[in-house]
Amino acid sequence: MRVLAFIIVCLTGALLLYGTGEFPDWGDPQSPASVHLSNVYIEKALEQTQVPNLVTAVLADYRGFDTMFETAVVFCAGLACFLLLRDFREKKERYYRHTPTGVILHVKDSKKIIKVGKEFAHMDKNWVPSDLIIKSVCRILIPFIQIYALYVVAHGDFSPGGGFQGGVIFGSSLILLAISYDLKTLVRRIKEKVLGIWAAVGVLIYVGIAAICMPMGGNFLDYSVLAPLVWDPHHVRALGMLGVEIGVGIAVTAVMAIIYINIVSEGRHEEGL
Amino acid sequence: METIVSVKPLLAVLVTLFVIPILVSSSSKPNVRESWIFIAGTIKLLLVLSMLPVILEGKQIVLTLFEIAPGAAIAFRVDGLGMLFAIVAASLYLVTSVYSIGYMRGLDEHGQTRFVSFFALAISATIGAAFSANLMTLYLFYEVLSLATYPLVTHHQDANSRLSGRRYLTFILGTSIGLVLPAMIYCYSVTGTLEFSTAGIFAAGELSKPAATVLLLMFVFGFAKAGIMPFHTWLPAAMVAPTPVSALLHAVAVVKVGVFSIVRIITGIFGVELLSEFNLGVMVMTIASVTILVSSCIALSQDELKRRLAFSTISQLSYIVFGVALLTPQGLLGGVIHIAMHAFGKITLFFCAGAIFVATGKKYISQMSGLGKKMPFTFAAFFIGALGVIGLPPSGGFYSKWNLILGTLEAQQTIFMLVLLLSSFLNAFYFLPIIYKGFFGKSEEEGDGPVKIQEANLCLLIPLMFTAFISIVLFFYPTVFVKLINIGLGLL
Amino acid sequence: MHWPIDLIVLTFVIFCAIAAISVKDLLGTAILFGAYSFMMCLLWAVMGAVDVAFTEASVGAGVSTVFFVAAVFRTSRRTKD
Amino acid sequence: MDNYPALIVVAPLLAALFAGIAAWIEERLSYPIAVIGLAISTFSAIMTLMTVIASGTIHYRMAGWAPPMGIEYRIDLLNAMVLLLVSGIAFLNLIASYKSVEQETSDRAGSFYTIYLLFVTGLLGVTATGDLFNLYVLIEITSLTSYAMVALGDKDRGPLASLNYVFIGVIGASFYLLGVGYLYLITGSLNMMDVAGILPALKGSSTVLVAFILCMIGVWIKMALFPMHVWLPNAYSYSPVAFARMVAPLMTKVMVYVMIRLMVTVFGFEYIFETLNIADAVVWLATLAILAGGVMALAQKNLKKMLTYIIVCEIGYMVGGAWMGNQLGMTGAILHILNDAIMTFALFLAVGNMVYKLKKVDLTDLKGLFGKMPWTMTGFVLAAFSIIGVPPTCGFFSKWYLILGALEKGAYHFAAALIISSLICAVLFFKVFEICFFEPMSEGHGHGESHSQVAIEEAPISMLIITGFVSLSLIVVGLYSGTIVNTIILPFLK
Amino acid sequence: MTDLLPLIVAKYNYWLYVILMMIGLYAMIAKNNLIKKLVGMNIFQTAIILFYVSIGYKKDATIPIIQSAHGGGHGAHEAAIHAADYINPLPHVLMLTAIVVSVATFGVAMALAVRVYQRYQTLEEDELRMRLSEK
Repeated sequence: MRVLAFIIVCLTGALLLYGTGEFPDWGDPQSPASVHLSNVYIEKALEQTQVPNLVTAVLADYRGFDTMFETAVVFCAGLACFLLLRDFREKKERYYRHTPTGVILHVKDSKKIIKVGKEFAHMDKNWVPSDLIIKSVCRILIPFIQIYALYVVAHGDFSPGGGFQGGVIFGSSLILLAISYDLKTLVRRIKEKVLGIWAAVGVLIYVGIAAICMPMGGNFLDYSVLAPLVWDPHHVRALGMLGVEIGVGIAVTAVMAIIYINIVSEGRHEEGL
Repeated sequence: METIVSVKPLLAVLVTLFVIPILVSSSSKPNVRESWIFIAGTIKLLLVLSMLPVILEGKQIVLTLFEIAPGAAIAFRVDGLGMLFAIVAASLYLVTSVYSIGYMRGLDEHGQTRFVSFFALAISATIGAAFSANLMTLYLFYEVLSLATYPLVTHHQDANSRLSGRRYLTFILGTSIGLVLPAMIYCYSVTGTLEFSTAGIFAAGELSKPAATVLLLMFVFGFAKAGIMPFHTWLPAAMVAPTPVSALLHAVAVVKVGVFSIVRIITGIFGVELLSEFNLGVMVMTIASVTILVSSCIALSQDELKRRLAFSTISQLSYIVFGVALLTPQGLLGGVIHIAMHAFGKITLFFCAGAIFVATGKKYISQMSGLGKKMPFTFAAFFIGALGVIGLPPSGGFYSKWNLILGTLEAQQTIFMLVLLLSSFLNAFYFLPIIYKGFFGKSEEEGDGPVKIQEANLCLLIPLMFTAFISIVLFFYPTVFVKLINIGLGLL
Repeated sequence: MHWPIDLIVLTFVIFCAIAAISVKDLLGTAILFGAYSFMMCLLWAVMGAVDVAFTEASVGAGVSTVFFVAAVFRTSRRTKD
Repeated sequence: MDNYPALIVVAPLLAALFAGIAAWIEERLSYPIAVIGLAISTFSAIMTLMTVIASGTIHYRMAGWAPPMGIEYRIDLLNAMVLLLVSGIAFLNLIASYKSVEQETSDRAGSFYTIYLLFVTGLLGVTATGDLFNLYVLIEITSLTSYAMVALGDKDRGPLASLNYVFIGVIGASFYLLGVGYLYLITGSLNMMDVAGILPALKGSSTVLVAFILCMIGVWIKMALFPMHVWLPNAYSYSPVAFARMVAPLMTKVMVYVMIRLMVTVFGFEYIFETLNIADAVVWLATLAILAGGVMALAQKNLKKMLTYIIVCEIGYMVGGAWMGNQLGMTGAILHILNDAIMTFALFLAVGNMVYKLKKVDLTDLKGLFGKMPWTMTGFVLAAFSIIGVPPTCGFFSKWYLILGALEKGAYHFAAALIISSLICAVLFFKVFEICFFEPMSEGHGHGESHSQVAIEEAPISMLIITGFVSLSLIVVGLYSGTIVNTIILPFLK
Repeated sequence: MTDLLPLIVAKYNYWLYVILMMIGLYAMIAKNNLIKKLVGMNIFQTAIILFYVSIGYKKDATIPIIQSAHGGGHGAHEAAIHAADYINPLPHVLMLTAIVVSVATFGVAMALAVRVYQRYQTLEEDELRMRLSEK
């Protein structure tokens, strides 16, 4: 296998290197890629879309159709992880911790349910005592991370960032919550159903904004026809982009959380990192 | 040539196709089912016959259904040859359906609905092949026929029929896909058309002699239904089928479609002139002669009656190929008319074999001595059928054989005339003893008492008498068929 | 003149890549892979692709590594190669 | 309404999202939502095809931007036909799927339909788009959904098969992406028409050559051309029946479409057949694919597996035809996209019915099936005849064009391979028929058991109707293949 | 030497991307552990992204965010925008999409790996093959 792999890899490498022979120099401002389309984008985008971040302008407007499917891909991944791993069966073995004494109970028969409350708490198999410092630091950090995520989404028009990055950061804050406390805390706060619905709703916001353009008389995704609906018709394209970015953000957040929860708990949503 | 556009050929094909759903839905009521078969068969025959006057006037009926590619459409054209074949097939279908009612019920066979449905499908395909205007349509119906006959051949669904079915398909499908299809596509890619025409489709110089030889061989062997050796072994194997199947399909429809296809190839695709220019007729004649002689010899050694008939069929089919390959008017006439003559003769023989089996359960010739006294009508018909196959008056077979021999003289192929004579001799040798034994031999079980007539039921008896009768009639009045052939081959 | 920085970072990237696929501990692979992604992100930032770099920083070095660790947590750290 | 081209793709996407939401709230709603979405899509595809036939190529600008800047849907005769094919088959299959989904993935039906619709969206998008990069994104949607589906079907071996599929799929998609990158680097554009306009000036460039090779390898991996086919049989035979019925006929065919699109529209015949000299090698590869697919199919003991190898074999037909470099071969390849999709669909529908009743479809499980499931078997037989290439089923006519193309080019080995594969398929299917027809062996000669019929146990009526419809359409499409060639394929190639 | 250095400067980015890609591809094909293969897959994909980003790079140009407009609103860009001043944004857009796709694939693949492990208790290919043939 290794020999075969080596041969294939060398062949591919040789082919690719052969292809680089006639490449324009790296960073050459006159290379076809930097001249043909990009100039149009650079020179016209601000005027046409009122968005100074060219990447966002191209991403959410000129090639917004790509981005829509990109979001669909993310949604798909979340759904796939859910379908692959989610296991609704209750686990047979359970561990409980008697809070006052610290004694750990191992219940093998799932029918005996110990009431979780003041005295007893659910516990993971590989449980580690929660660290107060980590908990507190994360508790303080998470809101800031989330605000930063919102900033990244909202400010995507002017600075690096956008719905996807913001969504990932927001998702990470949720994951951080799960890691610093435990998975159950996250699952208790944000129900699986909510995540599932928000993932779809996020994409739906995108597709919905794009699709509304059709009955309004424009082509699919043509934000300009939405002018009558918004308060600032001059910036209608920028607003449209903001709208879809928010959708992307929601979808990505939910999907990141779904993927993490399912992988780390093998789909049982009970215990994990 | 004057042509008339009409849907009659299509209707003639479809009528037995459309009756299939009715047959299936009335499977629990055998009488209703059989009456539908009868109605469909009659309509079919009437439709075919209604086209006869037009054809005899020298016109043709055409109908193009689907244009697949330029020059290769799914289209019908009724000409003399097609008409001849269609009349034979449609009339014998009617007779056979009566016969099969008697046979299947007499033996209380299973799956009768399946049987009659595929029977109807097969006959549709046969008529379609007869009316095909081009090679593609012909190939289409040829394949449909092959596949429709498979469930008939394997009707008993036992180990034996499984093997036979496998052999049947291997030969029929293998040759048609492996040889005919490439040859056909090659023809199309060279000429851009597959339309049959008496002048052939190849323009002068389009085809070299080696290419023509290979193509012709591919076609002749590829249409394995014609049973040219060495692609004949499916035919005896297929005799495991119920006798009506053997009778209609393996003596009439299936094998005749094979021969008919070869006739079409020689007269419609290559054209007589091209072949005589390349002198390829002799090659085909040689192949046919070998088949005639070898299979006649094998027939001599067969004890099972149906197998002997099967080998006889193989040799008789080669007569037709032989006649057409003579490439002379007499030869062509003799060859093509043998389609009809042999059909009536051979079907009589098969009917008799089936009747004997139903009435007495006997399959082997050695068991049949003395049986003629019990079943005089059956054996009389057998005698007439045998005369037809051997080619003796007063049966139609004489007419075709006479023309064949004239054809060899016309083509100055004396050696081949000897082949014909020799084979007739062999034919006589393997048929006449059966009849002799049947009438004059002593059966094992019978005592000295008066022989009781113990014929099969009327459903079996009437058809075989009828076909025997037609066989004789054709000796005296072959004119319609002769005229059809002359029109079809443009010999007038 | 970006290219010297570029070249150095690229070398690091390749080093991390080779290390990531040859370390015999999957958790180590996870961390090296995170480092690889982060280097890559630096590289892109140098080349002016700020958006891509941002994304790679949050995805490649962040979430991917977490997924990776989660998967290793649920499977095993052991690897033969 | 001018938005039909967008609706074809967007309707299933929207439906997927609503179905995804419904899966959490009221699962029963997912199915009707999916049906409505695909019905709209199919309707739009029909309207689009009619418009294209009547008034020529449609250009639909996404977001209203002119082509090289924005993404454009460019729908000509070829993709209009494939669009209708994809949406039609997806729609019919959805109707037939209700029962089998209930049986196989009852607890997650809502999510199943969501993935299903996303997959269809991906395929439709791949077909409709006129942008090279957009194509990549959509290919990834189809891949991701099919990874999930493969793992979902066979709980036991599915995940591993799916993971292997992921590796190969990613390599394929990445090669394609690289190829697009090379093209972008040398032309500066991503729009197919734009690139096609720039390329002729760069004829001798090694970059273009590498770009072409990379794109082709990527697409070949995705369509499972012979040495790159290893993922397909496992992936398709382990996925849930309702999904396999759609992915088997459509996925590879759409990839063949992509190949033809790249060849005809982007790189151009002139470049491929006059500047490059690899056509002969590819035709040889296709020949090998046909033979290898057939031989490997012969070795299978499971009906589903056997059929997947037949798909590998059929891929060879289309690739060979497309690389013949003449009009006849290309006509055959395009016609075969249509025909093969329908006949594979018919086959898998029949197999789906069998699985519904029998659970397992190893060849030995099929005994006596003609008696038990006569209607299903009728459909199966028709589809099998079409694969073998028996007229008047449609398989014959595309084979006809393919062989004509091969003869015109002088590629006799390819013609021979086509004939041989017909024979192999005949052997294969008659092996199956024999098992279904003869076993259990009846005693003696079958006399005396005239009315002892086997009890008929057919699949649900919804599945049967679709099976029957599709099987009949095999013949109808076959008979009208002349019309299809004259109204769609030849005008496209001119 | 004087010729070589500019050549290296001009092309090394592309060469190194090829090397990275070869590393990734090799890991995908030859490695025995499925997770290692996944790492290879990711390296492979990032190499392609590197390639695209390299295409977009322009000497003496800045990041593709128009500066004059920032905070100034639409009135502020009287000064014409020169294409040569900004890096080509298009490859960046494409690669954002590609990164998202790759992380999505990665997530699904990880989920699959977990499933495979649940079933076979191993992620080594040779052991998996043994398990499969045992059955």
